[in-house]
Amino acid sequence: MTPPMTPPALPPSVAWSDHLVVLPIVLPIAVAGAMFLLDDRRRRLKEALSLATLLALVGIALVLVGRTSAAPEVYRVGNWAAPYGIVLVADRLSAMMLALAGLLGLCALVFSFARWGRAGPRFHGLFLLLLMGVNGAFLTGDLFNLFVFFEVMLAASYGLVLHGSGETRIRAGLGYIAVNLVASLFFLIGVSLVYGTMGTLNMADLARRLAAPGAGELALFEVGCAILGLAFLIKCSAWPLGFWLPTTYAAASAPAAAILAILSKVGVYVVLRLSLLLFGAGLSAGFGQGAILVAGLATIAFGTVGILASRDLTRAAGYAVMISSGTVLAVLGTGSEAALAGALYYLVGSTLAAGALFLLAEILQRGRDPVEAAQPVFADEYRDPFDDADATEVGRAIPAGVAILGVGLLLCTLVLAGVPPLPGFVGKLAIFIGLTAGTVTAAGWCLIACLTLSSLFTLMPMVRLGILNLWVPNDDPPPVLRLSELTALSGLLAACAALALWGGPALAYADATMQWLKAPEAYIAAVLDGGAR
Amino acid sequence: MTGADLPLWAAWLVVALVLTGAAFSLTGALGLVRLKTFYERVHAPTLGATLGTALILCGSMLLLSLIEGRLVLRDALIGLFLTVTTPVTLLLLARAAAHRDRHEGNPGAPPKP
Amino acid sequence: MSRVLPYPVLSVALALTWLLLNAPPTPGSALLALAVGLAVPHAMRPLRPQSVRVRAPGALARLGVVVLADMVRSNIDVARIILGLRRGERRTGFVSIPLDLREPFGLTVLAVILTATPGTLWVQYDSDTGHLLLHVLDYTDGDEWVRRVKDRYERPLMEIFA
Amino acid sequence: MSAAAVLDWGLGLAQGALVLAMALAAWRCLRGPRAHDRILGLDTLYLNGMLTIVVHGMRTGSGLYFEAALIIGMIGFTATVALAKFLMQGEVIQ
Amino acid sequence: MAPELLLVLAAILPFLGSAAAICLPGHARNAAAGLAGFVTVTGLACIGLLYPLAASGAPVVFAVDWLPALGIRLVLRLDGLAWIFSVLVLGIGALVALYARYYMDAADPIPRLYCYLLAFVGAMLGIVLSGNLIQLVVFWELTSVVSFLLIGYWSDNASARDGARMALTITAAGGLCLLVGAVLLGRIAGSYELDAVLAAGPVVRESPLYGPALVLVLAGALTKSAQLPFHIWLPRAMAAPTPVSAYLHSATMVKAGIFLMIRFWPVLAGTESWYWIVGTAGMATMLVGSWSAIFQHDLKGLLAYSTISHLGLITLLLGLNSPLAVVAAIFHTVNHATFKASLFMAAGIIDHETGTRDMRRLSGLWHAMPYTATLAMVAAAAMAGVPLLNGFLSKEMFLAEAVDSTGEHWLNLALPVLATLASAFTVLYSLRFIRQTFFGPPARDLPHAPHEPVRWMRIPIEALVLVCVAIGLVPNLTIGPALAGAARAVLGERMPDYDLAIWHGFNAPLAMSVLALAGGVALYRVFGARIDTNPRGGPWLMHRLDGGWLFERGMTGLVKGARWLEARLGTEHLQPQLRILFLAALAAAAAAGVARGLDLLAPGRATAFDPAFALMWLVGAACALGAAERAKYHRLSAVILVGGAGLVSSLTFLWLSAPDLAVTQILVEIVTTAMLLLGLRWLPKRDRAIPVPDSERVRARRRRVTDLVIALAAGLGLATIAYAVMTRPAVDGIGRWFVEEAYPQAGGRNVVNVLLVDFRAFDTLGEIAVLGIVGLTVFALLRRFRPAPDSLERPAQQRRHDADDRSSEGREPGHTTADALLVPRLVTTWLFPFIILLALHLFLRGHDLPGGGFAAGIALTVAFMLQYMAWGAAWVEERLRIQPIAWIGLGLLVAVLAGAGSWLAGRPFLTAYFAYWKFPILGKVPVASALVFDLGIMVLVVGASALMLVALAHQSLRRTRVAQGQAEREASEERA
Amino acid sequence: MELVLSLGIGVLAAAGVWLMLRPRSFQVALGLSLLSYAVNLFIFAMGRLTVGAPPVLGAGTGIGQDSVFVDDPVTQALVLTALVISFALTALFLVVLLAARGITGSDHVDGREPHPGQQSPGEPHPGRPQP
Ligand code: NA
Ligand code: NA
Repeated sequence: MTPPMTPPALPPSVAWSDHLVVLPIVLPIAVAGAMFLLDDRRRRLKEALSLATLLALVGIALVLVGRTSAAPEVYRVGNWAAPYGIVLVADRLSAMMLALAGLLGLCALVFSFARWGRAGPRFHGLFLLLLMGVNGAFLTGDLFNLFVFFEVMLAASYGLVLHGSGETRIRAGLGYIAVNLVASLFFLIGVSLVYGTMGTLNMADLARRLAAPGAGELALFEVGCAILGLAFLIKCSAWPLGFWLPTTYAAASAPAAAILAILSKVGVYVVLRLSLLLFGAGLSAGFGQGAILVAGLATIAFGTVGILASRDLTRAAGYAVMISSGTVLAVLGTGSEAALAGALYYLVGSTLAAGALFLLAEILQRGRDPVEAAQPVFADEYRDPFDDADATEVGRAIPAGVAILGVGLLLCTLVLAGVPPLPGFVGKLAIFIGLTAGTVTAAGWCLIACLTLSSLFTLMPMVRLGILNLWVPNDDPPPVLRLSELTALSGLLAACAALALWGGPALAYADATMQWLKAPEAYIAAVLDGGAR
Repeated sequence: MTGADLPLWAAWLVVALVLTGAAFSLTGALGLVRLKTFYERVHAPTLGATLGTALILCGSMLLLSLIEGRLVLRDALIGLFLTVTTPVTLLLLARAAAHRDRHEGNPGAPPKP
Repeated sequence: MSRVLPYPVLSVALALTWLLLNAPPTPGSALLALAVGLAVPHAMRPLRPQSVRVRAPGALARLGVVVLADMVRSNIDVARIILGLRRGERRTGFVSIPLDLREPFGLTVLAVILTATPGTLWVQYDSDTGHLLLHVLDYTDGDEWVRRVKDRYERPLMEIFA
Repeated sequence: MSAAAVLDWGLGLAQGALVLAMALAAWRCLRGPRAHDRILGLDTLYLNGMLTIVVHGMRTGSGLYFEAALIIGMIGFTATVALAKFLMQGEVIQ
Repeated sequence: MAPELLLVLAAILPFLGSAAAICLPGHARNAAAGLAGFVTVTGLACIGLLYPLAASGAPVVFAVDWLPALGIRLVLRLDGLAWIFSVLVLGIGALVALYARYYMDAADPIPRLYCYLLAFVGAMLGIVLSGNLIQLVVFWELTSVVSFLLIGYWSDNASARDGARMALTITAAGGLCLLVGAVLLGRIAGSYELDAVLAAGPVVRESPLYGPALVLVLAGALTKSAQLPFHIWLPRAMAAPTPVSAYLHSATMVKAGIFLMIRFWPVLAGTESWYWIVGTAGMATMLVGSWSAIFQHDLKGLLAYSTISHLGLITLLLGLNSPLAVVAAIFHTVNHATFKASLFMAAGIIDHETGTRDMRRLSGLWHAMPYTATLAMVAAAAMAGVPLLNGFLSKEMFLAEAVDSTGEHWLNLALPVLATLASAFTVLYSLRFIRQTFFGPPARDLPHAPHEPVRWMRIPIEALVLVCVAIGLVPNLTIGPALAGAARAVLGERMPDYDLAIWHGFNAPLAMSVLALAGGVALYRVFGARIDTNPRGGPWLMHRLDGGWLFERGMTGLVKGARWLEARLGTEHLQPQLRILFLAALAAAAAAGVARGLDLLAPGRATAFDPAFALMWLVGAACALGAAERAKYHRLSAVILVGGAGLVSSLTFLWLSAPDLAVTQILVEIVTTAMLLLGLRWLPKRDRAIPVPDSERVRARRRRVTDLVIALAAGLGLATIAYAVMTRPAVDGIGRWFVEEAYPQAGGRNVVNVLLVDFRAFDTLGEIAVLGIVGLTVFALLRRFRPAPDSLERPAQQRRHDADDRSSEGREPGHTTADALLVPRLVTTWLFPFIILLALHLFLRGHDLPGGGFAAGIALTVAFMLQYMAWGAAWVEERLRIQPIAWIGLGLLVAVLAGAGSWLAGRPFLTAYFAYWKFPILGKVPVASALVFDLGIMVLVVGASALMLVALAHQSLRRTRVAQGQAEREASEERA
Repeated sequence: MELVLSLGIGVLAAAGVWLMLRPRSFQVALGLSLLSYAVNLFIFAMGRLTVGAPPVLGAGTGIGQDSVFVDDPVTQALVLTALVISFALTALFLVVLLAARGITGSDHVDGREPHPGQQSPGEPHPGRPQP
């Protein structure tokens, strides 16, 4: 197959509103850049800037969710058409993920206002750049560009994991970075092998080439995809590649851990996107599906074992993140379309809850935890290494703090364990209904059993840890909940509740997204033939 | 192929320059292997850094000038900067070696100046 | 003058280098060379380097020729030694040379000359005594080396950078 | 023998010689015995690598390789200076 | 009001009340109780008003869409069965609300209790009113959760916490099974609507999925209704405040399981499996429950086991697959709720007034509280099945069923005997309860002096006992119609004929009743005293089977097992993790290749072999292997050798037509080497002399062999793939297009640079973001860096230099260093402007020739680095003010603005502008927005790499300061 | 050439992987460097090999401009991006290992010595001086 030597004619000019697609990437990087020019002592200004950016990101994501319901939007960066240039593709799935990332980011940011934002220099810039990487990964339609955004996201996550410093963080960070560096190398090997055998980096182009018989070096291409897939599974923290996750997330500062909850979902997103786009049909149809199923089931199982074994809430939350990734992977591996819609819905709910749990855990374990926020730091000129200015703690202590924390913990537990009526339940229900819709396969039974057991074994340790943290009397002063922390927490939990309450529309959206993903021809046409916009 | 329309003498000249230069460099590297002590070995690479480089760069300048039909002198810059910078490494190395040898009381240790 | 052109020689050298790099010269590259010659030395100013005054350009040229000739000769000598073409016993050793030259720039040029010349190596210089420890590959006579360094290089250098 | 053939053979031979020089330098790097021997070996390796680049540029008749050579010539010594200084002072930057 | 609205009101009101209660201040007891009373009574009124409709046979239904994609609606559906259960829930709820007001201590946070209670009322109503399977599951789990909160209400109490956890674990586990069961039921029936499922009975029972569905639904029902062996949670739930026990653990929640079995009786019952599972469970539970109840010394414990036993009885009835038994089950459910709730309340009063619930300490309370005692005795008699009370009626029906049920199974044959036995046990513990508590001499040494409770506290008991008596005396006038309505809702066409009369003549059930009564009394006479002295070890025969202990052991074992598994299946150590990653990659690649029959050695294209290139790679390989070998003990050598390998790979780029790569690689190489050395200074020295234990030596060797194999396999694998791809013809990809269009479309001759700053500039934007982030992270980390104590000291070399200087005359410390650095300092200083020039050169020509912003930036960094190396950090920073973070920000901003500029021209982000502008003298000058973008790159690269280097370099300064601080501290300590 | 380069990649990768599996963090850092070289060369190799025909079009030098170029400049661009990123991440890893070493006192990758009874590596020990 010969690609066209000249790209399709480009529109003479682009409407202002079309730039919305690139904003989730450009906005954070621009604001971060501007912040680096400001002295780190101007905290209020930086907080305001970050808050405004995050609000804008959520707004943009919501607008995109609305706009992409009709058709995807393709944005040609540099005005070069696919497959030559890099294109951004906002479709239902990416818009949904953008909204999720934005919401989680917003809440984590608000949470950080209480104290974490000051535990190390340049927190806000790193935070925004992390979001830029995540958003880029969700939007890009180019495999290598995806690598770049992965690296942006990871580099920022390294920074955020280490944010606040301290022995535990650095020790965990070392392992986290080493593992993810290897994953990045795998990514590079895989992506270059794909390019070397297929001659393109554009995902849609790749799909189109795979549809034509006799394309490229199929065997070597699949070797590349296998290595690439491995890299993604490492990011998904699939068993046995994801041992880094619980340790790292437990060590990370709370807002960092909360926003990291989206990170492993980026891996899931990519696996979802690529396997449905490339391997739904065509020469390599069904490639890797069995592996994904096994990896997913094993991840659920291991995550469940881990959560049962957890000694503290942050670790439990880390394992919950694993279980949630494993669930989506396993559902993808079963190939059940109906269940996949449920899995998409579940992904959103469980990610929000895991994020909330990280925040909660930090408040509850504050003071008992060896991993504490270090003294705040402002003077970040490199010539003043010992200047650790201290600041008064801000925020109003809320009298009913403990009760609110209890409610929050309960809600998180319900979501993560899939107990009604929250989205964890609705998601699992949708998955069950999807899996049992036709003839129930052995994989389906297996997954149902796995998910049910994992629900139970999530509930038990969560209850144990909750009792330990909230009910068992101890001499520690009761945890103090600050207003910004409360706002962040209630934001996430309210989002969970809304997701359950408006489960109808949400599931309908997930269902439509699944339909859209299952029929990638429209996506391919939109990217390559300028079908949309 | 390079230099298809070059006069033969020029080709021979260029080759002679470059080969001689390369020979000096090779000799220098050989010295690095053959000479017995560190202080002797330090002298060897200078062969390549001075005459070897000079000859090769002359060859290069000649060839490029002939190909482009104008005077191409920029390769001289390489030689210039190399001449200035290589000694920095060597004398620091020698200084370090001298210090260590003296400290460890090795037989070939240099005397104090 | 000094505010616009803090180091005139440097400016000229930079402009020339630029032109060499971007040969053949065009009006554009000449303009850029001018700009580089004017602007870049200002980046040098904060380092506050000791300014250099070349007193005897003629001596500089003569020194250049001498060094070049010495370099070729010692290259050949050293090559012969390495390749084992030289008959007879060969001794290597250290020579201590009392230097009168104290000007840092002169000393640096001397160090570069000696080190760049195969067969001699600048090992250690003692600023308090002015003694230089030189390693010589082909050590025949210590005094001979002292004289050689002082006559052939140190004196012209003292003349140039006095 | 045409000019092109002369150049091709001659330059090829020169390049071979330079690579051989690199190999000898690398041998010193590996053999030691002391750290300063190895650093010296690396310095020689850089030098001969630079010359290899120049000759390669001549073989292909292209000026595109010049920058690479110039960079080694001008700032290639940074790495070996750092090594030497580490040896001498125990740290690269005090 | 429309009936649907009444229904909605009744269903929603408890939740609203719950939300309102939590907003009340902590001491608002009356308000909270009033609120609860209002809610329950209003709900009761609503449900009461709906009685005619519910009894009519056509259920009242209200539905809203919830999850249309899954075909799930929220449906409120009131039929006869739901009506009778709703009345129970709301009626007893109202009484408990009143009772709790007086029972609870003033210090307790009462509004929270009422909040939970009302939420529970709502959840329970939700279950009974559910017209949708999934909705039922939702409320089902809600009751588990709320009951958890209620049991754990006194959370300072360890047994409350444990009890709550156990209850939640068991009932929620059942609920999870129920969910799957409900999904399967819905799948078989084709709908989750209750009406549809109820209509699909035959289809369900025929389905191959019937078995799993049945087991899963029953798992939910049996756990909730505390059937053997899941009953263990119920006695421990008694740690809840007594009103809660009265309400949840006798009258309502445990009945949810019963309700479920009744609800789905028409669908699931009637099969062998139903009979065996439900019947056996019920029978066993009834016997074990009643047997265990006998041996309890705690009043609430006795009542709890009694509850278990009665639940077993009802379950057994439902298991018999007989319509009449269903009627009996519903009837007994109501009866049990009334007498058991009143008994719990009585027990609560006793506890409240005397301060103990231990029957061995209690005695003769009749004298102190005759009124309460009477009430309790009537209720206990009802429990024992004494005629003229409601318990008698339903027990007669039960015994009749036991006799009537025919079949060859041993269960059928044994049924009458076992039923009588269980009844006798019931009589025995009822008798013991009455006798031990109310009769005998007045107790002494009680915590409080007993007397009658306040009037309001007795009203609920009075009401309930009244119901017991009323039903017992005139069943047809009281419960008759409602029972019939409920039974009809379940049985429909199969409604049996029955008679609720007290007297049915002399028949087998009556004989069994009499036998049980007589037997119970006799047993008490014989064993009563011995039971009292039975140490706290559980019932005879069963004292080894302590469910709670087993459960705790199970939980501990589970967690221990999980930890064991976590350690086996995972690891926190980095090395095994990396090993797994590499192995997984090898396996994945091999599997993918083998699956497609990859032919690795297929002949293909080849580029002319050059021996010089091969020799060069010999060098490269030797360097790499040498580095691998020396990295452990000879780090400096390893750094040198890695440098050699890097040089070879950059020469390779050059050789193979990639000058840009070569330039970049060389520059990066230089900076990396410097950075590695900067880091090396802070690492501990390692030497072979470090002793290693022998055992470790063997293991280490084994590990090394494994690693060697993995490394070789990885190398071989990568080499093979690379070879396979390289020798295959190039695919017809997008690559050629760039070569052809770079100049015409993007105006750049260096295609690689054009790719970087134009075609794929977006990648580059990300790349510099990474660089900036890393710079900042490095900086942030090193700010807090504390050198390890053993590397705090100045390096030995410097100390020796200074010592030499001190010992020689005329020299000061530092002279040796200054002398040694004399030449390097001068050279590097004067090189500084030339490197800047080089950087400018690389930057400006990037678009057309090898170079570009990145290379320029690194070159500039090297210029700075050389100054730092020659002069030291302090000297440089006195002179040069570098603000790397600002440079990073500036670089990012410039790059982004260069990209966003195209918006003004109505083009997408990063659209490059390119043109030749004509100037006088200069002629045509190329103008490209890509250059601005490249400028951003350069600025950022300088900022980030300088930041990293400077941050690393600064550690030495910091070390000095730490050392100074230490010296000062020591000095001051010495002075002190 | 293909064979030579692929063997070279293989050796670099093997050495890199070996070092990455070592227990000392500095070894891992060096391994990372070597493995990055291998991967960069691998990416580069995916564009197939061309000797002496850089993808730089005409004009610049005026030297024999035939239209023979590297077939595929894309891999070169990819390598450049990867190169920069791996440079940055190697630096980061190095600093993290330094921080870990400083704060835990150990240079083991797990931040603690595997055999607590063993002599800590930082202590001076008798042995031959390091070359
Ligand atoms: Na944490
Ligand atoms: Na010399």
